[in-house]
Amino acid sequence: MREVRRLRSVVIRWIVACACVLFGVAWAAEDRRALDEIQKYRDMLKDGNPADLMELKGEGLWTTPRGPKQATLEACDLGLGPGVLEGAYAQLPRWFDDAGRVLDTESRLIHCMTTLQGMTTEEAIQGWTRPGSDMEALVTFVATKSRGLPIRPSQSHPREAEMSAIGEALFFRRAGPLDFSCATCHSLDARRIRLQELPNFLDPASARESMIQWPAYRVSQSAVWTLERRLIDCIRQMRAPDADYGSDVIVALQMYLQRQASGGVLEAPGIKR
Amino acid sequence: MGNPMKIRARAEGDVVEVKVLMAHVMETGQRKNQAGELIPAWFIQRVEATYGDRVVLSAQWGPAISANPFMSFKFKGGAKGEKVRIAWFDSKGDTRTDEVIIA
Amino acid sequence: MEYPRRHFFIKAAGVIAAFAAAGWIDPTLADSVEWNKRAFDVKTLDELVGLLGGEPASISEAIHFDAPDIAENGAVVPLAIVSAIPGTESIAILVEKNPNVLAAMFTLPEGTLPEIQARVKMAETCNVYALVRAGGRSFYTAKEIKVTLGGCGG
Amino acid sequence: MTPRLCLIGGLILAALPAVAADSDVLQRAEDAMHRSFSTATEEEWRTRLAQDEVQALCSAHHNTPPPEIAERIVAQSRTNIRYPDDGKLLGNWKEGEKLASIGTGGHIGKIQPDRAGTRRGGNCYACHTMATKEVAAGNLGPTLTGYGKRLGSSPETVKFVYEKVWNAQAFLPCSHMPRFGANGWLTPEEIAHAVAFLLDPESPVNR
Repeated sequence: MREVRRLRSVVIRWIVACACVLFGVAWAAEDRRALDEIQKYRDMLKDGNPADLMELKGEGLWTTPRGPKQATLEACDLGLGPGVLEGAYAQLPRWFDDAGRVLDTESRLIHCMTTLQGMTTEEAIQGWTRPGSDMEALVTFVATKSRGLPIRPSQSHPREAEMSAIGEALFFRRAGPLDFSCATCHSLDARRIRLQELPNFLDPASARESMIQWPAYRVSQSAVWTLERRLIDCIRQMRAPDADYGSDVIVALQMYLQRQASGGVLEAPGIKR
Repeated sequence: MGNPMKIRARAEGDVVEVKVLMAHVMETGQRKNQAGELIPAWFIQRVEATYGDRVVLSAQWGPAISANPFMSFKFKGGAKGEKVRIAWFDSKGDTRTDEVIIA
Repeated sequence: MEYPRRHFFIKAAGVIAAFAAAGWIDPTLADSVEWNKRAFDVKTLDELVGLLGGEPASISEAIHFDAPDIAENGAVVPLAIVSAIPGTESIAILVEKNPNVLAAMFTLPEGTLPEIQARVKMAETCNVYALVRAGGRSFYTAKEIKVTLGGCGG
Repeated sequence: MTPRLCLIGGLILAALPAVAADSDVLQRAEDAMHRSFSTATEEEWRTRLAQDEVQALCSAHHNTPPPEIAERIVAQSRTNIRYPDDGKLLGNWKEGEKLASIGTGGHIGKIQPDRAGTRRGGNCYACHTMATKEVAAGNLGPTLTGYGKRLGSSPETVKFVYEKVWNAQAFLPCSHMPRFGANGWLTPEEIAHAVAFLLDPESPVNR
């Protein structure tokens, strides 16, 4: 936590320093005050993160027999062996032999729900776009089991490195009527959209600060969003059509971002705008 | 019946601090869906906290309380190991009660 | 849903009546198990004070109202209110420019400290009021909170 | 470009870390795109997902193109600038002010598309400080507060600002700024309003 605060204050100081040089002290003081007040806003929300409710719900879903096979998810293998939850989220996405694909947390959960519980994919992801969906709850629960552990996406299979390289290419891929790519907003230091501070995913420290918070309660949505949900919405904001849930584009971007954020100690679930 | 609340209650001296998170959409009745139709209001209207037989807080809420509400309050005379119970009642007649042991 | 509702009202009515009789509940705020629709329909602070009775509210520095000056999102605005007014019986939160001004009323029985935290929605930048009732009188403090636009705008 | 400049450019390029993605990876990224948008229509593929030449070049070079490609982008960007029919490049600053605040419009798909009739704006405040009364201004782009005061409003300046908003890459190849005119996002008249918001002495940007 101390490191995050120090980073924030460095960011704030940097912004203020630039501002002073360019536009004069009065303007800078105003800007700093705005950022300080936003920091206070976030601090006040930290105690009592509604995401904790989703963790409770997710735990219930994990241990309740469901689907045609009336099985729980307790035997689900998230990469570290059946039923091993501790640290699993911090090492996803990863290659899975049994699926023949690199999977992220969501797509691995879908795999478990279809194989262990006998659900269809549609049943497994039912309502994923709505607040409080089962999938968001399950991912939140799984992520909290990696809290305090470093992000360390798997590097045991060549297809994982390939996925990360594809993710990097997609990060810079501009398209659409506004020419946006992820890099448009997330490749520069200490930048904001309006007052929203933007992580610079090319900078490992900044990438870590952002990635350790997912899944996060988003106050603007009154809901917990997983990283996957967030990326799909970023793509929507770029004015593209909907990306498929669990698709390769989403998995590849996560693989790249998790690698950029390697070593960041997970604080999930976080709270974001 | 709604999803479980998350309640924390901690005694310091003879003062107990209670923090509560409730799972509720708190729909205002003013928002529109994609089709442009109003989403009907649905929100917690009353909250009651009890310690044994004693009411330690009662509240009336409108739709302007945020979704997944959080509240905290403090009362005197609570003891570690005893229970605090929270109940909410919403505008559709749903209700939920949860309790926690004071730590 | 009809049955549980009736059931709850009957049961809760008994509980509330018992506590009201014991003098633990401010009768003007929570004497009914029914939601106080009239209070939540008011459009101004003065109107609410009129409804509660007594003289018009006076501004008080004995109410400490902590909140950020700027909210990153109007959907969730955290507030912390502490009243140093002796005999504080209830604390209400009002948002000046919301369609319904009253957001919440907390009734504080004897033994409950006059300290409340809650989170409210704000439709736009405006004053937020903390209204305290003590000994049949009303006191308030106001704080302007700016609601900003964030994110990509869509 | 003179041979000498080319040489300098080549040296600079050699000194820079290699940023161009290799073509095999780019192809795999395109394949991943084709597997990942199963509901996109043919038109959406053409206009929203496929890249035009400039987008593809900027992507492959991570927005820092080598000199000869940079030159090509600028030259191409200068070719298709259109102006309002009435020839007025300085519109109504009040209309420009509205456009600067609107961030909606153009969202498609099933999850959260814009409602019919949603106004499409320039969303300038997302990235630029303009009128100081707007606290919530972003800083992805440079501040534009007092822009007109600094630059004046000579015909050359007005034309430059108009063309910059029409297609920023006519001046700065691979600029992060959307090509508002060239992409058909804003009309020539709307861009003239934005220019007025920036340059008009009465505009809050300059007061």
